[in-house]
Amino acid sequence: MTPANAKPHVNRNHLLQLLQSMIRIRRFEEKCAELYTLEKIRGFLHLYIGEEAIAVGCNEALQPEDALICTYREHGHALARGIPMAAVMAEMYGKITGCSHGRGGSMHLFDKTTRFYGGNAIVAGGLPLAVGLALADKLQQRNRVTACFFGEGAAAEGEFHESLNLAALWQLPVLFVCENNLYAMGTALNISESEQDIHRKAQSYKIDAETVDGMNVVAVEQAARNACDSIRRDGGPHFLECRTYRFRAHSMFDSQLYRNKAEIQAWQEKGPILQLIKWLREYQQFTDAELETIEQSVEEEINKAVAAAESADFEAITSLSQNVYSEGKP
Amino acid sequence: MTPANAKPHVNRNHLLQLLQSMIRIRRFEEKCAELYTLEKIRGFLHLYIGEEAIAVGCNEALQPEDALICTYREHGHALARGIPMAAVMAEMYGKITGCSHGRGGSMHLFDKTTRFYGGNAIVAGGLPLAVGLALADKLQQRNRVTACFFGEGAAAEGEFHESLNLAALWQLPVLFVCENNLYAMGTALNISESEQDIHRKAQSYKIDAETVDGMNVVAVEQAARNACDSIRRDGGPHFLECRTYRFRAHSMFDSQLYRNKAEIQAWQEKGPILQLIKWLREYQQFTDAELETIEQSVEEEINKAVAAAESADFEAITSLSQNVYSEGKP
Amino acid sequence: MTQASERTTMSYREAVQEALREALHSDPRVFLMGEDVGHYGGCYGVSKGLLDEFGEQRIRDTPLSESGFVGAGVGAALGGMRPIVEVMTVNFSLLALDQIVNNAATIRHMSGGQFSVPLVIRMATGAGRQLAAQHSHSLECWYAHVPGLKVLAPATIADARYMLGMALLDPDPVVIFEHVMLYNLEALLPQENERLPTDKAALRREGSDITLITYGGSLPKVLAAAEQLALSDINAEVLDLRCLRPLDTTSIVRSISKTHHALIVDEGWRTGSLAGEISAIIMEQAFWELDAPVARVCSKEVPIPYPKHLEEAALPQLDEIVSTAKQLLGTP
Amino acid sequence: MTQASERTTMSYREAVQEALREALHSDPRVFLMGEDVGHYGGCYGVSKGLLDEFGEQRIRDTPLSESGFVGAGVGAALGGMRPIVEVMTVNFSLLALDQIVNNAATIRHMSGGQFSVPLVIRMATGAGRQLAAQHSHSLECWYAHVPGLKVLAPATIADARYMLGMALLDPDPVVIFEHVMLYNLEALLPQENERLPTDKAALRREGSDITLITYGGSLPKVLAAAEQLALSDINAEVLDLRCLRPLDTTSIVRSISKTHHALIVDEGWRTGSLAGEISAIIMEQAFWELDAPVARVCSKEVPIPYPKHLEEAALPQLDEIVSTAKQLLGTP
Ligand SMILES: Cc1ncc(C[n+]2csc(CCOP(=O)(O)OP(=O)(O)O)c2C)c(N)n1
Ligand SMILES: Cc1ncc(C[n+]2csc(CCOP(=O)(O)OP(=O)(O)O)c2C)c(N)n1
Ligand SMILES: [Mg+2]
Ligand SMILES: [Mg+2]
Repeated sequence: MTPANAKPHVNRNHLLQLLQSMIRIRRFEEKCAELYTLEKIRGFLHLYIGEEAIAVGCNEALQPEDALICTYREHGHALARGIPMAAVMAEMYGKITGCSHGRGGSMHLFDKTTRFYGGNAIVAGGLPLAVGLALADKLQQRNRVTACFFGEGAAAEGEFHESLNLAALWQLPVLFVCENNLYAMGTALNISESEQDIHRKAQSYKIDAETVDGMNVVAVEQAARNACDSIRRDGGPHFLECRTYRFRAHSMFDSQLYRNKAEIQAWQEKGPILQLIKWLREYQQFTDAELETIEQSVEEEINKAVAAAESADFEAITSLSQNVYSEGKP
Repeated sequence: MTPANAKPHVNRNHLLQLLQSMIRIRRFEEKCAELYTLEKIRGFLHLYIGEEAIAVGCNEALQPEDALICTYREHGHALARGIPMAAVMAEMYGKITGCSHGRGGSMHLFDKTTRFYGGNAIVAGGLPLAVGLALADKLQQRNRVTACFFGEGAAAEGEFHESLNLAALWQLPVLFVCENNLYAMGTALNISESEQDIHRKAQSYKIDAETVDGMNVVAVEQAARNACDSIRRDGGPHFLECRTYRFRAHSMFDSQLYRNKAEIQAWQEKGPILQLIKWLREYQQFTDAELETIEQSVEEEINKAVAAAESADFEAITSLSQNVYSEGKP
Repeated sequence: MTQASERTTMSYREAVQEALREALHSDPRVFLMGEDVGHYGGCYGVSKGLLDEFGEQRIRDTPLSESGFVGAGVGAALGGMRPIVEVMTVNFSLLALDQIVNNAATIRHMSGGQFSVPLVIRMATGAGRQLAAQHSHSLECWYAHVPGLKVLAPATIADARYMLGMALLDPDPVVIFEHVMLYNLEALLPQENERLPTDKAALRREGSDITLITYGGSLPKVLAAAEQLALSDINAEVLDLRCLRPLDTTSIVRSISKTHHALIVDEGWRTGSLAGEISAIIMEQAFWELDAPVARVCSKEVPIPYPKHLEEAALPQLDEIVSTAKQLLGTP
Repeated sequence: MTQASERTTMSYREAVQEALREALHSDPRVFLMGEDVGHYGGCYGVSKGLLDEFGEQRIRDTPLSESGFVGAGVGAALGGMRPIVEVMTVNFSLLALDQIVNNAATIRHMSGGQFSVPLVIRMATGAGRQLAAQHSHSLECWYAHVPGLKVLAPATIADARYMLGMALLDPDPVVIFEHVMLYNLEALLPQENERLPTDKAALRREGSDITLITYGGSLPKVLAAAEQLALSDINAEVLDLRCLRPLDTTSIVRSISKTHHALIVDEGWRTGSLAGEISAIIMEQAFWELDAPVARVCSKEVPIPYPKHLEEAALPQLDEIVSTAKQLLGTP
């Protein structure tokens, strides 16, 4: 990429685009929550609400040929990456038009065209995959980045340790993005880690690592651009710890006994969308009309996606045994 | 323990005792190698030769009520801890008089009376056990230390990461002793770790950690005493990285393609037994006669152990199914 | 708090909680450790309230470190405690298998009987909640394969309530599987003195025409199938294995010697399923009693898909159980 | 370097090495990764010399991180490579099961067929070298249970030489088990054009009285048993499964329809063994062909003890195979 990309795009249009992207994710997931109560969406549903700045900011630094590995909390990443909303929504419905043809559901969004290697529902299970994708690029002399998103809870897993060591030891082009929202389900960071500064853990593998305000989309974009530049330049991995917060329950089954309303409230006031809107109003004469236009276009897209998902077909039961092995046998 | 124990015992008798203890281990294992070629001992045989100062030095800091967890390279620890040599040798033979009643062999020496929780043949597999033993002590308000020995190769395993975090997070009385002999089988440290300063890795969990010259038994004893004192005083874990070297092959099947004679030679000259003898000769008028006495008493003990093992019985085949479940059902 | 002495209706979830509470009250060496067992209240709500009742030392939230805290459970058992380690689900237990197979199951043996590992490991298992391919495993058969382990599958309120306490008395490691579809099951709790020993299978329904053998989450489906078969004048006997290791082969053989027909229902994938082992045991011990080959209804050989209709198609269902039983009996 | 074209005698170890060398020469996307595959030359000497021949990029020593590098193999396969990941032994593969079961085996399915994982995992398996309870597992049956995986057990020089190449052509993950007792086996290598497809069982000995079914490290024992039975005028057929998933049930049924008697020999622990699955399959597909119940000779239900006499007693042995076969045939 050109050094030009390195400087932050704080021009108005770019900011509006970031805002729209975040609102689009937020409203999409609010709709999903609604559809869940209507039992249109089933299984586990993990909402990203409050953390949108991370997926949106990081996405700005990624090229089409780059790869992504995410967790079960990946709707935002899928939408930011450019998987059509209709395909994502259809996947939530388990319809054949879904981005995983309905087999995966909310936790397993996949898309070959955008090199989206999934929603992985095993905590830290995606990190070794990211190491391997980056190894494949290195062995084939391709200058591509593999972005790997995971929560702070994953940092306690052995697979985190093994993956960071491999990426650093072999100098692989992985962008590790830790979405530190302070809780792993109901387990607060301070009762799960002796070292709660996650980026310090990354540094102990000799990986360049820093923290960034995960509620500030511009800061995230800047950090991600710098990280990707250095990865593309030097090959080795980079680690971003994004400090953020989950506004909603862990999943739809969580009664949130482990935290209080005040804490949630306080974080909501720092919300990434709220923050950016405030800033735009203050410095960029951002008008309610403009916001309205964004909200409307997002709403239209969501309604279309829902309508499409509703009218799409379920895969035939007769094809149950498909997609276990490839057709083309050796 | 009394602060008195904190100062090194550099008095002559103590040093002679350390020397005897190391020579005892060395000669025992030399005999084992011999017996292996005679096919009296089978399976895997991992010799500790060159690393004796660590087991011997650390043992000085341990109390009878403390616990030990070791690897498949644990003959030295078993002997230093006080498991009768005859019982260890019989175990190498797979005889019923062995310290594991013949079921375990070289890699699985166990002894209840000395709280020796085994030789574990899974690299890093013993670390979680040590955490659990220490947790049991903490929950039962017992002021005991669990010493956990492992090689530097184990530091790459996820179980290392998970165990160190748990020990630090819960402030458990574990003495982690990394026997860094620079190789994991044929894999040199520099091709297995991005951070090759193992004690630094330990520090990243906020565990007090230091390196010590693993070839200097006095230095090891001092470091172990300080570590155990702090553990008994403050409860939390401590980490010792002992820099050492394996003089022999990894096991009896290793053709050592991965290192050269010169390197081995250089380390042998720093050997723990050689070093101590030199020092004793220089500053303590240590005589050849004294050395001879040590060698003789050790030889006698070994001969007795071998004779006993030779004449001992094998377990009856009819009892094969024993020791899988306890007799006393609920 | 419910007294085991008075007859009450409770859910499977409440029964497990009662068992935990009783264990924690009756033995100071007992503690519960696992992911989100404390502040969250247990991923399936089983341990809700226990943290307040027993405190952080005995209701211990762990980091996401399955191998680490399961191994710590083994160590704590060696150290004289009676740990109950909860692995949130069997899916994540794959990360702890080394500690379970190479340590928990072998230390007694490797030490020549010097050390025992009085550890209880609980885990949720099974599919049915549309959790897709990584969160729907049924791997009881893997655990039932390992010498040194005992494996229990409580399928009733009574077993959910009483098996844990009996497992804690066992000096050897016991793995308890709680099927996710059973937690909301409600029933009358029998008196404690009516409880069965852990290692015996239970006849859940007497019958004469065919033996339906199952365990865990499939029991309700099988009982329903038996009722449906009754409508076609087929009198099915239902045998709940309860203990998957060691297997109560005596009860299996006894029942088949009566019915001469057997159908095994198992949510595991067919190939290499526990159902296969049961069939082989019948082959070896009751071959001449059989009037027809033993049949199996298992999960299809596919990772569990997310959509409801495909998940249902992948798992054993009432209709397939009924039709297979009828086929087996040659009564269409 | 041996040419596959000329007929030569080679050891199983050399055959695997030849297969690796050929694969590395013929496809630049192929690389070998695992613990001590490079500088050490492979824990069983299989890859000795390959590091000098192909360099550190393609013969890649890994840290002790089974889950990490097996998962990296899955990722590299997704990224267009053709990785051969060596897990030193099946005993350590327990640490990598999450990556194998939850990623390698499921990604094609979860992605609706968009992604495939052309990964080959090799591991040594089995007992017989007095390595005791943690180093003597035979867990092929666990892998054979998992949809999405293919499982191979080369038991001959030819299969050791040719199966790897065929596995690398497979777009799906293939697990190859090499039994530790086979590495020193020597035999004449058949021509490449005589090689069998990976997914078919092979008749290693034609017979008419009984079918002895086995795989992997037990094949030599079973062939020896067949010869011994011949001395008692029992003409045993020996079927080598070769592919443990998917199982070649056609060949199993065909043979039993001829001999009407079957004995399965499997080094796995009896309960939940692959032998149990085979017996169940025969029950379902060839029950009416059987003149006697199918029998199994498996390992005893005990962690493998260190001493030679106890290890031998724990594993399937010639005598037990012979006597069980005779019993089964009612010829003492
Ligand atoms: C290996 C594993 N253990 C446990 C779980 C159950 N689980 C799902 S999400 C989760 C919390 C993860 O927290 P974190 O990594 O911080 O991600 P977040 O949900 O906060 O985004 C847990 C325990 C799992 N999916 N995988
Ligand atoms: C989990 C696991 N992986 C691989 C092995 C095979 N293995 C046995 S010892 C060893 C090297 C360990 O090196 P290190 O930890 O440094 O201890 P050392 O042998 O040098 O004392 C390996 C790879 C094993 N026993 N366990
Ligand atoms: Mg979190
Ligand atoms: Mg080492």
